[in-house]
Amino acid sequence: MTRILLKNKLDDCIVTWRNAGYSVLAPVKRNEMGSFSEVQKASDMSLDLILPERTIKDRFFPQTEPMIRYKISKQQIDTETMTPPDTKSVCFGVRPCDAAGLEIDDPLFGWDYKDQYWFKRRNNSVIVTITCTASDDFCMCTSVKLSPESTKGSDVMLRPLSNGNGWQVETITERGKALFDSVSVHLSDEKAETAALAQVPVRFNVEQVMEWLANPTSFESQFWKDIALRCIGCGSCTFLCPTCHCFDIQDEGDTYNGIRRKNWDSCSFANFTMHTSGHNPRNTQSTRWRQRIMHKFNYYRGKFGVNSCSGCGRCTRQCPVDMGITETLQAISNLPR
Amino acid sequence: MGIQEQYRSEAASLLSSGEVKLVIGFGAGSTADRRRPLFARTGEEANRFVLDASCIANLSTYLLTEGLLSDGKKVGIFLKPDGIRSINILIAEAQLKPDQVVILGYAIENGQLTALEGRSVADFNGVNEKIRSLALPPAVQQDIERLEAMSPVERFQFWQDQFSKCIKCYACRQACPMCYCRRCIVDVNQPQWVNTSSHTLGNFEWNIVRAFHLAGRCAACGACDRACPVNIPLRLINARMGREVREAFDYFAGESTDQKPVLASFSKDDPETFIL
Amino acid sequence: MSEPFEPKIVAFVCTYCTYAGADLAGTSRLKYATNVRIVRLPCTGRISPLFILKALQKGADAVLVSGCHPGDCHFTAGNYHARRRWTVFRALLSFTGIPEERIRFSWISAAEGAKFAELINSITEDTRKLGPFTQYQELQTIIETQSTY
Amino acid sequence: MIYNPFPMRVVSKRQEAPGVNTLKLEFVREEDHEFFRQNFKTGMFGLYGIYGEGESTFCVASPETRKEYIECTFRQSGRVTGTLANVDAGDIVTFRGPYGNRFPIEEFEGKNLLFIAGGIALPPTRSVIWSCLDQREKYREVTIVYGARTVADLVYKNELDDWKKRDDVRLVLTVDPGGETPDWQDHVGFVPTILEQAAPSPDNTIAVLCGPPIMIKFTLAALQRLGFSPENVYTTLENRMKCGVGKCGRCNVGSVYICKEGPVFTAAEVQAMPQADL
Repeated sequence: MTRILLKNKLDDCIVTWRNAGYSVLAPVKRNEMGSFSEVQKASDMSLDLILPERTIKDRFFPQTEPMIRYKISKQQIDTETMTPPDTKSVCFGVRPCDAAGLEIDDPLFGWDYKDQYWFKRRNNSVIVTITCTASDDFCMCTSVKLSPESTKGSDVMLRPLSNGNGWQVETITERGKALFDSVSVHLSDEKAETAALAQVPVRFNVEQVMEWLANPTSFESQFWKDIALRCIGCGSCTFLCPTCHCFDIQDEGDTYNGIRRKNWDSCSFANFTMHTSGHNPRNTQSTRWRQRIMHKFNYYRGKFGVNSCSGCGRCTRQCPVDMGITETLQAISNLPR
Repeated sequence: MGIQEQYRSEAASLLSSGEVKLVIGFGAGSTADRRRPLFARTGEEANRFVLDASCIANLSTYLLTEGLLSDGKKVGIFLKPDGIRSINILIAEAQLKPDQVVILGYAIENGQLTALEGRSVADFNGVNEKIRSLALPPAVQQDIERLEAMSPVERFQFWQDQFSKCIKCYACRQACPMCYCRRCIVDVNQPQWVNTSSHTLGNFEWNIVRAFHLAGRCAACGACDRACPVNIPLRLINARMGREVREAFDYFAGESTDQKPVLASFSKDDPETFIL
Repeated sequence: MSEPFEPKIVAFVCTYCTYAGADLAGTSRLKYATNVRIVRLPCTGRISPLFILKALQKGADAVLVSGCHPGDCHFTAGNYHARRRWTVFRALLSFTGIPEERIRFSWISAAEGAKFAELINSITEDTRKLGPFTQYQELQTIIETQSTY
Repeated sequence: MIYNPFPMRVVSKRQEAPGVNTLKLEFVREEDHEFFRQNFKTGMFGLYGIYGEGESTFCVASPETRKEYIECTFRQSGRVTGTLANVDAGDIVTFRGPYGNRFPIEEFEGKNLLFIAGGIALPPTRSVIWSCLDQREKYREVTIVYGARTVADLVYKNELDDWKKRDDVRLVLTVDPGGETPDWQDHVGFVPTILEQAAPSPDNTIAVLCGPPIMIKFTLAALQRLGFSPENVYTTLENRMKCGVGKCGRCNVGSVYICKEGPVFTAAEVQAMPQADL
């Protein structure tokens, strides 16, 4: 039995979910930027975006997260632990690459010490993914062994109907099933065809890349210096990446009151690894770019058995100098061997 | 011979004669309408240069790459008039030696490319008047006027909405030829003047501080605006500052290499109508 | 009933002229509004725009920046440099929506105690009419809730 | 929450050398202390902090045989260490840890021990030294080679005197040429040179080596000439850290996370890392 969610029933679903205590998040284009924001009704959503500029990761690992509030008085320091709110949320209209990014980051936030900020939100959310029927020149999910219909990280998969009226509902996890059972009265059973998936070409051979990266001599290769020449060292690729997870911890406030925060940080920044002594293990842009690629396609795999890239292509799409993972990995696959 | 072929062969001969060690230009990008910076070290590589109306980036930001010019050798670079302005400012601020730069100048007007006369920085001192006459794009002008017509409360709200998008990736800073400080004010932590967190307050501080540091130094190339991954209209704020120094001090950043930086100089009869 | 609004005003002053002027106002027993908090600096040239921003963030409803008259600077030209910077910074703040009436500039010499007292009174009055500068101050409060989803 | 530190009370502060201080800290809460007692092993590190300034990473300088207090020794150089250096007894600071791996000192039992340290790197070595000296009977000969730039820069001066007086410890002290004072009785010369002169036997010996990168490089070569195999040489690495628990992504050397898989490595492991990333 295939269930169908018609677009004109989406408002009813949103109301039901909201009444059940969920906040509904969806891609919203506002002030020329697409990001996952809370919506009240279907018309708030911008579901026709290939990808919003910002990823769903932002809602689980925010750019700045208050952790501890402290008050310092003469003889005493009072602290208060700040935790994410208990709200449950439905993340609606996530793309398969963004959803996969969440699952890719789970082991990192969970190995040994569990990052409660991440997992509290993960446990309170249901990811409703919509398969891609359109792609652009930067999409590369197929190159990293995912696809416009991969279910990795999703609780529910929606497939757009070819008539454009709605989606076919495919529940993947118990959590997703429960969410859509709660709106079953708004779903219909009619037979309908799903639209054709986006055709995303394979842009590089990831096995070849991984093999090259695993070779110890590659670390010192001239390749890194050449490819990173034009990198200007901003953090836009890392901050817009659905899997990048590096952060900084900063105390912010005045002498007596303040908040300790967890802020995004980027391996592209020179200060990221700078020691107080002035020694910097990664002191050039090429070493920093190498770290990013190695981390994603070698180190991360070694630790968690998966590449830290879900193929969304934002790194290239938003890069001020038209760099990105695709080009670097293409160049690696084209290296003479 | 088109300008692309002309500059390819000129870059090739500069490289093969050893006059320059490197030419910074444009190559094909990842899509048909994208151009990416290309660094050529040999005459052969120079054949990959592309020059057309899509080459709008200001490449002068690469000239201050750490260590690039420390060997005293020359570098060739493709520049539009706004890039030449940037170079003039950098020279005026003693960040660049004029004799280390060979300019392959071009202008884009209505989608048509023209080559600019002259190769050395000094050659372009003669086109000051031309640079001075560069007007703001009408769209930018209109947006600024629209903002100025608002009440302060509305304007504050406008910028609050815009700055709340900022993620502090510092793409604006990194793309900007004028942001060459080895240690930016946000990286200074004793004391921490600018909050590093990218909440709206921290973003407000950062963007105001950057705009202030660029006042009278901005070449209006639009690199920050194009680099911004979340589309904050930074061009408006920088263009407004450019207008201010022009109106208040008749100062046009980058019109020559021997200008005194506007905020590092003064005149005894500067306007002071607002001072009580 | 809530308390009537009492504006907070932060004055960044140079030690050679305006601070001495404020001192004179005190020793001359001139009465002026108690809303002002004076921050003394070596010269107006030392007054970074960041000071003004921080003051507004931390709850100031208006800021006064004041120093020696042109030509009287203890360091010869500090106030000329400052004047240019203020012109630009004022335009910048105005363009980002921080009302010009909240940032005031003046020249007050060591002999102008009366001018200092009058100015503080008038700024206090003006700011009282403008009301608290909540728009900027609110940013300080929303940072605690921002991103707590 | 995993990023919440333990509050610690400063018991005492001792200046070791110009700009180098040792803090002795006690736990404010018993449950934190119990956690520390159960988990701390020599070689581990922690994040020491002060609210309003941040956190900074250095080793626990006290041995695993003495868990009543935490001692830490650090050079005053940045925002956090600058503030920590100015605390007084009774002040509250914070500690997060212990994190990382350890020196496998049970495996050292029945062997000769050679400790080599340079400058401010004595604190991590000291933790191992005392862990072993407190159970002296389990180990055979103990040699300590310690050098600093100048006599003033030697840290733990009172403990150096203790070790000197003990007849079950051989202490070799040295300062760099030019760093000696007129009444300096010990060696003058760089650590690798002095080490080779002292010529400890590599037979059945474990070496523990801590110091600045340049010293490590030359001392490893000296050890190799003396016949030590890299598997029997232990050292510690350090990198900038923010989380200490393998998440913030900055402390890795190649694929190795210093905070999780380190900070203690054998020389053989260090040699296998990409050297350019160190």
